[in-house]
Amino acid sequence: MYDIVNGLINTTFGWNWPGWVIALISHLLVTTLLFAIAPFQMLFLTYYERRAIARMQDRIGPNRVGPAGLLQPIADGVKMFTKEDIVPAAADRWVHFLAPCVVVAPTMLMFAVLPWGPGMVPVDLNVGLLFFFAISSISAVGLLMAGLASSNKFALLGAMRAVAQMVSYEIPAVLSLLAVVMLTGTLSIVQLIEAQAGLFISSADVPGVPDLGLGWFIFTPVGLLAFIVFFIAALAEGERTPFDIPEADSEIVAGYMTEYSGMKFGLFYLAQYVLNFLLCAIAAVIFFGGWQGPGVGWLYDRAISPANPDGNWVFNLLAGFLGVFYLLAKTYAFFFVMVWLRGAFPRLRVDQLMDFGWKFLIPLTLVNIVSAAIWVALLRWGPEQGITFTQNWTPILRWGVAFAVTLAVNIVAYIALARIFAASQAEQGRIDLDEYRDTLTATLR
Amino acid sequence: MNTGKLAFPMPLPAGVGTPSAPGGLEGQTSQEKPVRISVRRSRVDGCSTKDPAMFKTEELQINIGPQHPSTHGVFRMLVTVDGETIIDLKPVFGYLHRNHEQIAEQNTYLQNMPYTDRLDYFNSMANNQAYAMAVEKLAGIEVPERAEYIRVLMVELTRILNHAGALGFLINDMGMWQTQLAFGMREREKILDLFEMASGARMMCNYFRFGGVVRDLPPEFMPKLKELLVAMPAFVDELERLLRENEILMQRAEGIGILPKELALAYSVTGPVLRGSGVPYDIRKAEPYSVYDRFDFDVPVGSVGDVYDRFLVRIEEMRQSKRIIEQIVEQLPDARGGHINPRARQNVRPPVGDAYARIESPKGELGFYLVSDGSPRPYRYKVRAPSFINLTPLGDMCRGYKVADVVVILGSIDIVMGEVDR
Amino acid sequence: MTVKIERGQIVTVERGKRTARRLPGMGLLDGMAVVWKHWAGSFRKNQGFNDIHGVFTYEYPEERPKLPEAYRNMPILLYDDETSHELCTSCFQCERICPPQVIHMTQAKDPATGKPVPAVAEFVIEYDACMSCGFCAEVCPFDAIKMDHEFELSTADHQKLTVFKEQLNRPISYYERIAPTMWAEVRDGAMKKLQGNIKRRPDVIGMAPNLAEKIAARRRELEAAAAAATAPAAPAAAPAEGRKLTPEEKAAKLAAIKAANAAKKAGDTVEPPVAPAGAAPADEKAARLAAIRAKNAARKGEAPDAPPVVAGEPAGEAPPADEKAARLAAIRAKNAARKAAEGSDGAPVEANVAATEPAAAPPAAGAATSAAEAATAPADEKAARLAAIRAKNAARKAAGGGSDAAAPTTTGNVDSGGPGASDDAALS
Amino acid sequence: MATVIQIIFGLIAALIVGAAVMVVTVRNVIHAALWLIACFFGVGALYLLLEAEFLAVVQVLVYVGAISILILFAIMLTRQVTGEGVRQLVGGWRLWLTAAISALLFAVAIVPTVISHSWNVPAPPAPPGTPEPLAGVAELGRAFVYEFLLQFQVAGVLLTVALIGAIVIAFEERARRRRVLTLAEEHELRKRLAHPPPVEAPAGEPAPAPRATPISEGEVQQ
Repeated sequence: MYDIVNGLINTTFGWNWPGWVIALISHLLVTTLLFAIAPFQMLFLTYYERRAIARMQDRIGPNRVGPAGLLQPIADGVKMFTKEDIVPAAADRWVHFLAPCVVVAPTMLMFAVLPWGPGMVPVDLNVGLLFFFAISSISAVGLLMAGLASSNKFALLGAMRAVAQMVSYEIPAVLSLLAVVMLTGTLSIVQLIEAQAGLFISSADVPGVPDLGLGWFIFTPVGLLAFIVFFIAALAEGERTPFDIPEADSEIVAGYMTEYSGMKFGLFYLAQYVLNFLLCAIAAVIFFGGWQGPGVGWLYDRAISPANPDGNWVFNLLAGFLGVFYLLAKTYAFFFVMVWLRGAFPRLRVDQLMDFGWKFLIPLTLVNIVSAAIWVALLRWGPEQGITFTQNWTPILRWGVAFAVTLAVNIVAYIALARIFAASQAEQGRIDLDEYRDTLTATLR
Repeated sequence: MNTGKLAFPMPLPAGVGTPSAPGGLEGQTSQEKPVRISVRRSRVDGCSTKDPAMFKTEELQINIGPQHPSTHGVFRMLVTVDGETIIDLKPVFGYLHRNHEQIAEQNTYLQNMPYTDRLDYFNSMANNQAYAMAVEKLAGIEVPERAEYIRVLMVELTRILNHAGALGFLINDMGMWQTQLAFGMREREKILDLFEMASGARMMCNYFRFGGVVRDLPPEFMPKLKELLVAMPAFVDELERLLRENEILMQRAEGIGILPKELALAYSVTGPVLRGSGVPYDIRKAEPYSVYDRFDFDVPVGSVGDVYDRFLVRIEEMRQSKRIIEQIVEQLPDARGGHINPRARQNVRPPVGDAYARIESPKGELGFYLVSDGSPRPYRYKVRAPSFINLTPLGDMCRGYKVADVVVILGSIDIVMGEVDR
Repeated sequence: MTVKIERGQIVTVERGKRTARRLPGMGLLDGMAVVWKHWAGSFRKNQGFNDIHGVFTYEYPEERPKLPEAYRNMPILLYDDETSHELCTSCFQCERICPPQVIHMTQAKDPATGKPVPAVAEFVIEYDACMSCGFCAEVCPFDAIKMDHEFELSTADHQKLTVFKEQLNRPISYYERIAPTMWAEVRDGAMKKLQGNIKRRPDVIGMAPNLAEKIAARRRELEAAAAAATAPAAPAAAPAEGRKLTPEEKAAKLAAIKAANAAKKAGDTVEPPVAPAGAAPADEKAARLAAIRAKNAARKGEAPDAPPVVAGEPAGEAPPADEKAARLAAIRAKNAARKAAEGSDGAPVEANVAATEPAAAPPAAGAATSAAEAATAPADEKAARLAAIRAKNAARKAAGGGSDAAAPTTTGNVDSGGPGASDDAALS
Repeated sequence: MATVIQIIFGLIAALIVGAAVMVVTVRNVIHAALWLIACFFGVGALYLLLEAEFLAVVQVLVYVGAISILILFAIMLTRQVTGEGVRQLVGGWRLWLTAAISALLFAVAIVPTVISHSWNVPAPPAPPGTPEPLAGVAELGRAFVYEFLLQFQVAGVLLTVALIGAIVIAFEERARRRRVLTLAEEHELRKRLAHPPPVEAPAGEPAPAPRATPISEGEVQQ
């Protein structure tokens, strides 16, 4: 955006404004754009979810407002705006007021590092991935504020559940991404995407494969397991079924949102759906190549870019459109999976959720990091790191061996850990009654 | 009156005696204080803090209900929790009390029939049957064979629709967003269409009369019923595939809300809850009323007595009901008599006396106790509502489990507040 | 565990996973497959009872469910299309059986004799408390009350849910359309009973009030019958009715003058005016006016003013100049009075329910319209009574004037007009 | 550009100081914790301003995302949250004395640094060829495993020990925790206590037999 604005102002008009003004203008423009996009994503996602889940339940879903019910979210939004904003008498007014803001702000900030297409990233932070998760963890504070300020037991329970869940599931999420970071050696999201060019084989590992934009990490065993773990963790972070415990309506009414109404409630809703969108998008970016796809690379090679300043802007446009299309298609596909899971699964209990995160997912990600290390060692390392036996292998052979080894490691680890986890779960409910015998005898007398 | 005596005509499994028998279980119900045990045990010596109050947690009282999404009506549970573990639970009900029994004593016998629909609004046909049977017993009215077949058909359809709904609500309480409920409702709607064809109403059927049913099945009923019988196994199989081996459901249901069979008998729960606890007690078998002795069907029982067992027992009961309906479809054309005893009158005036009739309603034993003083209105009218009786062990069943389990246990009991509060 | 018992067995349900073959998580995938199948199958309609896939939503306002014949929602009253006679005989069976006691009715009485007639004067059902049990339709020995298929009764006005006879009435053809076989079963018996009942119904009693032209036709028929009969030459002057249906005095005066002329031409003896006490005036002013007129007429000892004819009727239908006309005017006045009485009872409800009347029932015109009009005006009972008493007094005075002895016999009742009264007059 | 950065720095510094003041002056403990979070956030922003992106992100991740949550959780376990009626430990002149001592101690730490630092703002441009500052992730990692390996390992061991300690305490706490027996467990325990259980049913009860006579109508209506 900086380049465009700079080109427009300083080159086309010849005004020669200082750089910081242009930077400010371009950042403001991007921010405005994103702030406009985010609520519309939320509106569309609510409609999308309701339609999809209705189909799964042999229903039609909202179909009255507008063509095929498309304006239903607008109507809901109008309803939200016109509702009375109620603050409980016993509530901590300021904290109650600030909580939705604290929840929404981080989700908006997370847009800052999300690349939409080739060369279309608001900020290319070199620690973008970490930034994404660091910022997302802030919203936990907002949830806790909401729960504490509402002075409602259900809200408090919901907030505690939500925060415990978010904090616990951040660990498997980040650890699963660590495996991918090991594969690429960078924390920059843009570079992560660029590493996923190629054809089913990351072009970083086997040089010379044709660039069809299909070198996604999901096609490696490490990436596959990381994706599964990450998606599960994302479900928990985004409070989706089967991990929608913080707002389990059958148990604790609406969780931390119980005492909110009107647009404050709407903000929580907004934050949640935007967060879901972002989690889906980041899953698409990291494991499914983001905007990578057949044709984007070819188009972008002919476009104006830092590497190729003499390109044609038409290709910029085309590559941008195709890239955004790929990204959104993948994102909505993931969101569909989220909806699908919501339609198919009951929810876990809160202690089971914790057990699942800590006792199953985290060990699994640790194993996955080991297999990522194996992958890197087999593919990239040579005699200088002390790996000599792969010296004479062709890249394809190396790739094949690494694939086989990591696949075996991951499958064995998955089955073994699942068995152990199931056994521990079965064991957990059991208690040794004889320990209590004396106490009970005393109680009875 | 000898109705308090329960007969167990079926061989009981080892260790299960008559209701009040073994183990000195008398009075071992919720009156006693729950056993709370704290075992002080130091695993790492020197590490334990000496101050016991340091880790003392505070008990929290939560009102679940009466305005709560998953209390199945206006029902309140006063829950005392320690963290998320339930220490004590008190069911509070009466919010839906409508004075049913008193109203019934002001009405004539026939006028009460539509009121019984409103008891358990999911199973109006079953309620009708129990009441009609009680009045017929009291007034000595014969029911023609065909009418009996129609009645059994309706009640078995009711059982299927009740279980389809109950399982859907149970799964909904577990957090599966109404998917199974929507599937169950789809089947329920089909059955309700049949009810509407026969009786004119979907839920408040008011179909039974003393001496039969109000009108014969319309000609389009049987073809539709046969179509439904094609869909029914597919529905149940799909339900099993969707949920039976679902790991999350198993985690949520297995070992939760265990009601041991001795205690189940002591609490005098009935229906799928009792059978889920492993007691093969089914009035259709124990004391075959109507024409139930002419059908082959099995009695599914559970082995542990937890939510999962109740879930499975209900699935199996839907299969057995379908089996009964198939037999009815076969036998109905040969049944003698019309749809109603032509001599049965609208205004019954039974002789002085009393009668108790009970049926195996989808939720358990539904009984009507009537006392007649010779007038056209019942002198005393009493409903033995299965939802109400099955609710009594709720407090004890929930103790020691988590808050999230409460709604699941409540859902597995399958109550309808209209019947609990009456 | 399975134990054989009589006709069946006790089976212990099989818990847990059926096979150990599975990878962990396969149960979840199975469930997802089921949901996927439903999603994929949801782009078509549900095919029927044997189908468990496909959308099974009825898009309600556009797509109407096909209701079975036996469907019952709220009770309605039937009347015969040809004769427009209601089937109800007010036997009170439904009122008695109704569990929530929401049915109320009064029996019609013969205006001439005061004896009950097998017809219903007013019939009220409180739809808001009705529990749709269908007992009323079941017990009705004349198949007059049936259960409707109309279920869109929601209204913001609670009062609308107390429904009167005008709104309850449906033709038999309507019921035959919604429940052909159920009507075919009972048709013969019901029609036979109806024919029997019609014979016992004098005048237009028992005719559906919302069929104006039918009633008009019936009146004409009665008229003809009366003309054929050799009535004594003392036609009853119409009683001065205690109420007037239209506030427009012009029309009333016109009618009155016409009637008076007709009576003069007939040259009959003086008939004292009679005010029907039971008739509730629709309008205080009109009532007073009528009373004053009646008084004046009595004083004058001339023919009293004829009742103002129903506003809806064209002036051409005004009484012809002979004794027939006087009788007709009398009958009309009586009917109008009766109707006004009914109308004023149901005043708050009628007018608006009339608007919501489904198309099946022909729109009320003529008499019904006038009743509705009367109902829209605030019915002031006190004023009505006052007017009636005044009229009576006037009549007495007139009688005291030595004109005729018929005056004392005329009570406040509606049955003063007609040949009977004039016979009396002639005899005395 | 430099002016802008200085303005931003001023704002962030004001936020940090203001929030820190609020932390110690506010009565409500929860509010104090929330101000503390704001303070942490300001520090993170400061790091970002210094172009230490990784540090900034880690600050947010660890302090805002984890530590502050921990603090809030700890607060939830306390009874009095609002702080009304809580007597302050010291008051009056003693309070000022305490503040003075604290300030003095802080000055002892900060003053030598301030005096010895060469305040040449802005920093002189580094000559080309010098390595990047120690803010990059790769450099940080390399430094950890080459230069500061011992410290890194010690820190890791320390954290592991703390983790194990926490688990031990949690286990002990779980063992000590009041356990509410479920109905089934209680029943089982009672059965074991009453061992051997009385087998025979009280006299007068009908023995279970297949197909017992159902309660007849006459029996009911007697």
